Amino acid sequence: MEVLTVHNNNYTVRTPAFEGPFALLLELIEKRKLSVSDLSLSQVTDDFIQHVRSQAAFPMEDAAEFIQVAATLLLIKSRSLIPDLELSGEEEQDVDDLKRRLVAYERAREAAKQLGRLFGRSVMVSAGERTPDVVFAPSKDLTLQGLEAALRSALAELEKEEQLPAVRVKPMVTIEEMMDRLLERVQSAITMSFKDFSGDAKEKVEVIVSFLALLELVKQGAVDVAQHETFSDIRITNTSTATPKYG
Amino acid sequence: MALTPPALLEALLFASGEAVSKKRLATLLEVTPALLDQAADVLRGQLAGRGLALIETENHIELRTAADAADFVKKLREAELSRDLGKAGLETLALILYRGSATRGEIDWVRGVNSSATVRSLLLRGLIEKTEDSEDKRRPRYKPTVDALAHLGVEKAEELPAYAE
Amino acid sequence: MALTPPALLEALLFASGEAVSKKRLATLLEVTPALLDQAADVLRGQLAGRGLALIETENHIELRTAADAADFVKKLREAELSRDLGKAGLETLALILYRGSATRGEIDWVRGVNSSATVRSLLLRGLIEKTEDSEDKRRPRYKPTVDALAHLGVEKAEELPAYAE
Repeated sequence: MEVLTVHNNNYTVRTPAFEGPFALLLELIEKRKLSVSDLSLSQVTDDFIQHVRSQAAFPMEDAAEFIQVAATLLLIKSRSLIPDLELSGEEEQDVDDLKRRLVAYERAREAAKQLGRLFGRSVMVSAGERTPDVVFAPSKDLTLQGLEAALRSALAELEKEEQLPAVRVKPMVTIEEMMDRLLERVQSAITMSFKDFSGDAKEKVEVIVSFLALLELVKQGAVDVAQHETFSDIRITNTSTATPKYG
Repeated sequence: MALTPPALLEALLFASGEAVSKKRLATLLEVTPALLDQAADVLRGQLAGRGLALIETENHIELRTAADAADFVKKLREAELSRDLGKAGLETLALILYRGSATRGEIDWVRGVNSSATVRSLLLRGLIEKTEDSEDKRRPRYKPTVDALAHLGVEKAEELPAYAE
Repeated sequence: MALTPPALLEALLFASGEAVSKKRLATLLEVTPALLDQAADVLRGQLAGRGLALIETENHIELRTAADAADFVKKLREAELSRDLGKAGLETLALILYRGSATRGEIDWVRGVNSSATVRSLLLRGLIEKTEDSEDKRRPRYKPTVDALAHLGVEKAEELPAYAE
């Protein structure tokens, strides 16, 4: 699908490599010859975020979807790195939801491939048009009032249709807060876990430090992405970047 | 699965909707005139007791509804003509009336759905008629018929209430 | 000679030239919905190996040319050649076909992107239609049309490959 992005008053048509977050995620998982699971999802988290960050400009709506998926991936990865991190009921549901959606999308994508092979190949056509014998036949409901009402409702419907996207973006107001919260949570969970570190502590600390740095990058990335289109309902606040403290 | 010549003949006649010359049919089916006659005979036999019938003149063949189904087909036509226009019909007619004329594409765009069946029914009922688009002759424009305007009690589309949109 | 219900059904479908609702057909033929389904099944059997086929969705039936006649029919009706749907269109159509129906919310949930433009383009092409959701009337449900099946060359959604969820 082509996406039209407005940038510096110039229109540029760009074809993104992935139409949505699920297409990207599945591709990353399949590249590693894995199937959808907590393990595979936490393994592709870094790559996914890299991809999201490397996209120069998103239409706002797509960005919102990508970031939401990124946040859930980070939850999964956090849990795999920090056993003490207990997810809330809502977070558990986000994780569960993401997995179910991915599996459903995988199936839809496969079905689409099969339909693509069939579509238009052997079209079954309708009966040929005969020159019709026109008989003037108005109906009971054919009145000026009826016509006016029908026109009004058609135009109202059209207007509603055109306004839909703006309405849908609203829930994304809290993306940034979400990232902040996640960062805080992971930090505190790590402080707890340090006590338990044994021989291979050094290695583990390195993993976690880079992970926290990644979280921070994503947080900045989210703000960065959100600023590309300012007409939407998204509130953009520039955070004073809170550097995570370790130990 | 490869279809037999009689089956292919049936499909072609159905898709055409009118009488087709035997010469053209033979060309389309890539058979000799003799084989075409043979296929037509087989098809006629298959259609016995069915809802369709083959009408054959010296040079043309046509697929029609069977004569024995005439009463039901008449009922269908009457039902088609006496039905309410409904939301789809009223919307489409209103758009054509208020714009003076409209193409299928314009109607579809405003309604957000494919309007071919609705336009067809309005045509059959003599409420709209096809005219040539001045810009693109292959694309018909639809305008209200004089009968439709008379029925609504307006002499010109401009007299319609709320004519300004 | 009195025709059988399957033959009358065939005549009506041919005369109508478009998708007809099963409810209307039952009324026209003066039979119960169960008998109509039975007549449709018999007709489908009679059409096997012939040039015509019966396409059936949840609520509509239409008589069309058989998929196997497509190569020959194409010569007559070039206009039927269809543009490709694209990945987004195919995914969305697949969801609607394999589930029988879907709401915008359900489609977005699976695809992870806003599908409003894709749904609108499928509506404009007449491959899906809006119907009322029985639970929430303000939320439309989208269903596949006869034309969607016709473009895929199948008589029923169940015939699509890997139809199972």
